[in-house]
Amino acid sequence: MMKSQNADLDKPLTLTELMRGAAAPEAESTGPRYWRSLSELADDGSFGEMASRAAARAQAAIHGLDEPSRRKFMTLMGASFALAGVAGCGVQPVEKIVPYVEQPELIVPGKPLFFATASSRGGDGVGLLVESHMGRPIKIEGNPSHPTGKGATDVFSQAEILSLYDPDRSQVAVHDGGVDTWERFLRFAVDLRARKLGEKGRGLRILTRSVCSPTVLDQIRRLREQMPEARWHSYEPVNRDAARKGAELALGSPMEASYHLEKADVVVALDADLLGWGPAGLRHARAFADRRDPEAESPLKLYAFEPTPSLTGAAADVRVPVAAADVLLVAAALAKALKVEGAPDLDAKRIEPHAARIAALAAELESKKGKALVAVGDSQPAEVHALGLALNAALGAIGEAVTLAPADELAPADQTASLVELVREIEAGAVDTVLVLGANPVYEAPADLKVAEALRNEKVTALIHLGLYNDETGALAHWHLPEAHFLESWGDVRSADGTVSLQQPLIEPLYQGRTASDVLAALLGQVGVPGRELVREYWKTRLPEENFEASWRQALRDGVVPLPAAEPAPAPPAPKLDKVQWPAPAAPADGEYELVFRPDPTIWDGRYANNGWLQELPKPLTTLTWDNAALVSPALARKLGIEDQQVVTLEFRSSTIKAPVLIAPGQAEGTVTVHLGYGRSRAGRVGNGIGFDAYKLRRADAPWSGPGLKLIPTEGRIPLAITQHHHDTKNREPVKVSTFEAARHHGEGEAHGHHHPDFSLYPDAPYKQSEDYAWGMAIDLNRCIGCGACTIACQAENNIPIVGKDQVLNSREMHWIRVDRYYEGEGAASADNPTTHFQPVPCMHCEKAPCELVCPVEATTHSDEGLNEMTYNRCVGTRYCGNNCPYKVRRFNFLQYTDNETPGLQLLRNPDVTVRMRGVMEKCTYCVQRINEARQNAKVEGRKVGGDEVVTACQAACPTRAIVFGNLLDKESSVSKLQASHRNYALLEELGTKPRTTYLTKLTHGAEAHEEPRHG
Amino acid sequence: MSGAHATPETPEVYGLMAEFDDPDRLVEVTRDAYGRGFRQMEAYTPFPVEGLDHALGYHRNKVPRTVFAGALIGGLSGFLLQCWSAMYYYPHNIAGKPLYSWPAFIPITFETTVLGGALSAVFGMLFFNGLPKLYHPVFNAPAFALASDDRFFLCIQSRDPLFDPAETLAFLETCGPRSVSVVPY
Amino acid sequence: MADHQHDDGRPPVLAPGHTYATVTSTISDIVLTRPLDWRWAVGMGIGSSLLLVFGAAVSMLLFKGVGIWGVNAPVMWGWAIINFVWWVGIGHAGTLISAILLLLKQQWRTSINRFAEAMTLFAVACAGMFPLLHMGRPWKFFWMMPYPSTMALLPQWRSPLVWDVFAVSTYATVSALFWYVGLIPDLATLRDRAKNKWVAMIYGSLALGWRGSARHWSRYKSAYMLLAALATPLVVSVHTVVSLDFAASVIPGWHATIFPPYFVAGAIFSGFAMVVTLCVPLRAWYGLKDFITIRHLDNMAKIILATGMIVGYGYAMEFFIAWYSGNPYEEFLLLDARPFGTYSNAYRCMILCNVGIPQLLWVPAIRRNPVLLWIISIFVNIGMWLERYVIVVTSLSQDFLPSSWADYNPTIWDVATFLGTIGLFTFLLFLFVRVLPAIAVAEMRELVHEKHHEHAAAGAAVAEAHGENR
Amino acid sequence: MPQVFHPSANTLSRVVLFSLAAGPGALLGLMMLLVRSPYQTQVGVVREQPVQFSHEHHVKGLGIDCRFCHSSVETAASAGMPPTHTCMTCHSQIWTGSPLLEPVRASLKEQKPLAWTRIHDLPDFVYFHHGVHVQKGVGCVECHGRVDNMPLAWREKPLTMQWCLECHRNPEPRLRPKDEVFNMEWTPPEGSELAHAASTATTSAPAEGSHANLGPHPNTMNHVEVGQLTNCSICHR
Repeated sequence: MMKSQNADLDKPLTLTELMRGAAAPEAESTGPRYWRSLSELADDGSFGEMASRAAARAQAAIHGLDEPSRRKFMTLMGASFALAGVAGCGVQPVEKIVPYVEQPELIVPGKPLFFATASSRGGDGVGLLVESHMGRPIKIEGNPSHPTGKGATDVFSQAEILSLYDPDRSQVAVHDGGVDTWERFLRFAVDLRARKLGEKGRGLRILTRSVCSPTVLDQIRRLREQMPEARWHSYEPVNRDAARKGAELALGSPMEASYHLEKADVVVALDADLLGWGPAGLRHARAFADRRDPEAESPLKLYAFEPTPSLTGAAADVRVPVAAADVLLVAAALAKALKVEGAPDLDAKRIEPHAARIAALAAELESKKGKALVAVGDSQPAEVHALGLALNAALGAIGEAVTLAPADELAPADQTASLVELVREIEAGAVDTVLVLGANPVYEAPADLKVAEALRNEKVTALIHLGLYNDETGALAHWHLPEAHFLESWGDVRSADGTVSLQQPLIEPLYQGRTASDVLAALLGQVGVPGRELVREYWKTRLPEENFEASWRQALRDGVVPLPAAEPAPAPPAPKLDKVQWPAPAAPADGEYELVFRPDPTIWDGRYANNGWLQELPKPLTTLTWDNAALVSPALARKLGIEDQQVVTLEFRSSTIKAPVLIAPGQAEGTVTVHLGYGRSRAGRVGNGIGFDAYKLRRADAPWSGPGLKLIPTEGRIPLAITQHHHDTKNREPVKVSTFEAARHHGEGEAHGHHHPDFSLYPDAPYKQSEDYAWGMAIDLNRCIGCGACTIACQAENNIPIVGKDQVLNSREMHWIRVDRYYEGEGAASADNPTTHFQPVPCMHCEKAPCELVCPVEATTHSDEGLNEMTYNRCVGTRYCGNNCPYKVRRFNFLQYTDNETPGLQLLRNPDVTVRMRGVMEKCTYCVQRINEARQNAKVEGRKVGGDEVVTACQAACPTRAIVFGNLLDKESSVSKLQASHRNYALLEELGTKPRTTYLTKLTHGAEAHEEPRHG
Repeated sequence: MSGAHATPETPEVYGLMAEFDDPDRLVEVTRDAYGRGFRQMEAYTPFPVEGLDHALGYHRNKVPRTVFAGALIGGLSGFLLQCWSAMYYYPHNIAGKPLYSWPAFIPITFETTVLGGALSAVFGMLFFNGLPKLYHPVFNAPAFALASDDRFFLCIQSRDPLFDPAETLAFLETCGPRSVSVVPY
Repeated sequence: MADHQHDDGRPPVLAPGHTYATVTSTISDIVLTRPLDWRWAVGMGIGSSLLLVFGAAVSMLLFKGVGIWGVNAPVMWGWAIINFVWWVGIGHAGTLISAILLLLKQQWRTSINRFAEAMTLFAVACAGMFPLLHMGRPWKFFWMMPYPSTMALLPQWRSPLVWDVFAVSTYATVSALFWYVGLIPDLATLRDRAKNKWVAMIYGSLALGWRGSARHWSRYKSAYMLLAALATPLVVSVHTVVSLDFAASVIPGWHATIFPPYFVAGAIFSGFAMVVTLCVPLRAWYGLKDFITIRHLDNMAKIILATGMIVGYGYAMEFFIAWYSGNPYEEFLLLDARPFGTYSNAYRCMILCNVGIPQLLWVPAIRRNPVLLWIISIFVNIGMWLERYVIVVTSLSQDFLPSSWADYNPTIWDVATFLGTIGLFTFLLFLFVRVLPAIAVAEMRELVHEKHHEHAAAGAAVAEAHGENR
Repeated sequence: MPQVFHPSANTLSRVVLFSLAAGPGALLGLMMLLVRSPYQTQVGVVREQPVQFSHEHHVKGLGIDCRFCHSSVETAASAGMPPTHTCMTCHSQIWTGSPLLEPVRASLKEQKPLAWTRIHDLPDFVYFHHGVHVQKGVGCVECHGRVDNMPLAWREKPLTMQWCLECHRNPEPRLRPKDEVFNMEWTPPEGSELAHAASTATTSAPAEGSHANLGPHPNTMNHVEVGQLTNCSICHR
């Protein structure tokens, strides 16, 4: 790249030249080489054309995005007779075969390769395996050898693959509003370095999000050594400040607690979304599910006190809605009951109604000492964390179920404070150069800091922004540099538990992206050192050099760096509460409510706003898509006479926004919840201008909640695209619930698990069925936590298009596996705090499938292995099958949903799955492409497919292993075992459809949260 | 009253056409003529007149058996097509139903039966009637246009062995027609 | 009409004083000599402009896909199927009148059958549009028919939709044949009466050279009778098959054994209503009051009343079975969702139009008052459309799993397509009355002939007339 | 009354009526023939190629094994097209000056791949796996014909679904011992079960054990599970 332009650096290159320049694959000594696409390899011009189109878009991205195409973008493109995908009629057009010039080792056309890498978010990381076809990464799986996910992934890691190919990603360096080149930035950087070395780095500020890359941390450290007066600030809108500060209060040093549910029998979540918050949620979810197993001798019991419904609350045996501010009171009450020394004596009036319950809980904790833990959420203030540590100490959990790790000494312990400091310094004119690496402070900083104004300060002569998108901050920057996606770059990730994984590129940067370490390297004088070298250099210093190459390759293969055993950390001091000042419990004025902020369940803090998959993924519990809303409790809605979709004005500390209301059963009465991440102005064509920007209400001193919210109803309405409109089961029992008690000694006249007689007049099958395979699936409702990872994994695996808000509003979403959510309980009380049940619903693959009977053209038939097959290319779209499916799992392409125009998205498609066109029915296929791949491998090796060999996409992604797929004829397969369980039942069994997908009864502790345990 | 193509020197006569204005009278005359041994004759009426065909000695109507045959063929082919394709041509497992799901084959079998019957009825009728026949000598007869209005005609054809221009004319005159005319080819 | 009272005190099927000639001229002159009148022009104008709307709607549909309609998941069938069933239903009266009443030797059918058959054809043409248009990939429609494809695949014979394809296409074919065979003698009449050579040639070639020979007549009559005999069960079968589209499914509110009879009754109900809707203005405008007499209206009103009662019985049975079966899904749908749910208004209007209003027909005076009868028939048409709306939409929008329930709303394109087919129907109908005899001339002559005989045999006539007209 | 029509109208009208009845049928028949004709199936159509490569010369003449160029045919879905490098392994030694090979040399020089024109092209929604077919003992010849007699490659078989099914319903006649798969001239040994199967290609019923003495039955020989071969999802996903 460098060499190609060294000739005349002054002449700015055209975008197409840039593209071609980047197209030359970087010489790699070891490991496979990476390409953007086959068409690039065979440069038959199509790539050049694609590149220039991309360039055109980049221009558009710079000078504001084109309004009309916004949002419709991914959805209604085609709408033409372009009989792509499933089409096929008339004489075939002539096709070209383009072989390699030099066949690269490893790559066999049609055979996927898997590479280990890792993603990071909020200072934590998940190990991943990425499936690559002919140099195109197309699917992300969890890395089984990585402790965080143990092979599972959350929705974000799944969706990263779409972000990689997102055509709205920043594609060109921009200097003062004009297109520029990386090379010229390098020259700028070299000058800057020279200047700053002279000034010892005075006036140089670096702003990042939470950094968990050892290499980058090391680079920053080295930079600080070279430029002592330079400062590093890091700010993450969803941060762990409170936890660290709490630890500082109680222990004297900012330590980060991590919880180990596998070691606890009783878990109390104080506004802690253990299962849904950050990568650690994956670990918690798995441990939780394993400890809830009916075979486990003492199933874990979960208590949740929280202001707004969360996955954790939904999974809890006892869930108590309390205002965010009252969580402190709950903690204090528990502490008092457990005789924690220094426990504050606070006025517990507001939690009076729950007193009995808390007392009982305290007693139970007392009895479970050593097997209990109290988890405090990052959204709670430092005092509660301090109290939480004290409680855990009292319960003897510290070092057992709760471990404390020292925070990185280099990184700011209080990120908010560090951002405030940065802003103050800029305002004081002490800063001339700000290097924003991968952060977007203009959008995501608390509103009262007025970061935008600060950055516009004329003293700041160089604002350099490196970002995946040319976003709100990029718009202000003097230099905007496109950032490389982690699937395009070398790097490393340290996850909270200390495991380190390497990031290796799956593909050449699509848009000349660079990484933060590339930029830092430039400032460190290592101009043009490839990313791979930067990472190796660092690890050469960390890993024993005698067998460095071996361990390096092992790290690349396994995705986990084999670190020499670290010396055990010194036991943390006992927590003390004397230094803590307890806030006076402020009685809420009437007409004023509590405002609570939450990261959005699907687009987090806004960084995924342009990811269509995540936008359309129904948010757990609300099933809302494409929007955020102000969540209010049913009681409050009744009181104010407001209803769903009605727009209200939220007034909080002198700033106001308008937001549509969504009534959330289980919300604390006086609390209103808003989700961060929406209302973006420069996210991209998908994410721009949808929802409202909750950051406008956020305050540096009230990052998560605060009293004094005024809520003024207006006449306006904003339609909210929710995917589930009816929440009660109408006494139909799709989800069967029993108790651990009942499950332990079932058989004593237990009703559940009994089966309807087979009343079909017809023989089982019209002709001989396979003697080798009968595929089936079992979904354990006792493990499902409703996170939605299955839905998005399925979307990624099966080329499922997204349809856009207007289509979802007409309930035309295309997800093959949906997560149904039912509320249980009688009367208004249930609405205020209902029991929540989740139920993933894929195709049932009925053996007497109603859909097959009515198809006029054999487009859906039954295989001799029990699959309900959907042959897209035979479908004429009468939609009769969709009508006749009792489970309503069939999805129809009412319009041309698949985007065949955008070149980037074509690279994303899974080549093993037909791309469906408009007018064709589709549905869950049990990932038949995976079955067939296993079958083919088995045949080539001359063996049979193993009972558990085939893993469906939803199964692979599921954090709790709730979904199990396999061969029912193999009695040893896990699915056979599960379906043999007494908890096994079929959905709508009485219809006699004989589903191959069955469910396992959900179990509870039968606590007061439920009325009498009910059976099938 | 002769077609342009009928050459005057050899005037060929198709037959003699008597015109009546009462159907019942026509029936009597026809019966009478049949009694006198005329066979090659035809009556023309604006609507089906009861008994007229018998009066002409026409009894064997082949249309019904044609229809029966047509319906039979239609039904059989429909049913067999379904069985063959569902059981042998490409046997599919459809909702676990037997390959030979005869109850499901009944509706289409019925439809094809009716279709076969209907088609054979119409085309059989046209075939036996020798239609379409846009040109026919009888159209040469004067006032024959009224055969589709309110007149009733009896035509004794020249190819009848008993046909004799003079006598036959005389006979027809005795039957009290409105008019008798010569129908040229 | 009260002045020409028949001997038995009931209005006659044919006003007295008509001869073969008058019958012939009155009817054929409408086609051959009568000048354009403004009412026809207006009707034709409306029809053809709606036809343009249809064109627009269909092109939009083909260009963008069925997504422009309101259909969604779970309500994957919407107006398209509703309209289909509605039109097919209307298409039943024609063949029924011609076939069944012919076999029953009902004289009064004579003057309305031609017209009713034409209506049938056009209604079926409109109906046929929808199954094609509602497909996701209409250009693949031929996969539903058996043909030797290189895919070695034939239709899936167990699917009611395939039965539909055969039933509707057979019905269309047979009705067309029946109609055309009936037309042949009248085309001959037009040929012979046409002043203009070209007109004569056109009608002549359509008449296939019909010359009214006695032998031809006898074959003709047996063919016609047999067609009627075949068409009779066909009529019943068509709507039975259509009803099986619903009855063969598992969806609550669809999966009901009562559907076939109740659909057929409904079809006849709506069919006769439409005949009345069209007859009343027609006889007024074209001076056909002598041929389409009060007697006809009266009899049709009686049939409407009777079939309406059957439909009402159907509704009642749905309730009863839902309760009696104890099937929770049926119970919820029929006893809760339909009468009180989202679509309760449609449901209640339906009951009013189909069961309530027709009760007025118990009153002879109303039956014999063309204007009132016409208004009632309009209500019945609306009611029957609503019936199909209720069946299709309510059942689908709330079936088994509450999680997947969703409401259905039509779009402007649904409406445009429906109006479009109404345009097509009107257009064809107005074309028909101008270019073809709207009443079977030959059969009317036969009727005149029979009437002469009745008068001849004076005393016997009364009794005979009773026998015939019952 | 004057005649409306000339006598010739009689014949004419019958012709018209007949063609109205028979015409559509004839048209359909024509289309049926058309979709089976080379125009649609491209059978026997020689396509223009960047290099005049002769299978006849390389396979029959030089006796090069299929797998030398189509290297992944035994294991992968795609048989694999030879990279330019493979051509040059020999052609850097022989015919180094031949103008015919200019594109190949150019490709290597400019690192710009050759773009061959596809001969055997299945629709995008059909998934075919070479490796499995080879493993089950389907000879190359069965689908590709006698490539060793093709100076320039053409399509030998129509590759229609019907054609695929003929074999998927009744594989025996097309199966052979695995080691004979790449043999172009192979014919079943006299009187063997294979020969028997091949002779009864028309009857779909697999021959029974009565022929046990005739050597292995083709299906059992290569463990072909015939039942699954007609599942839609075997080829369509």
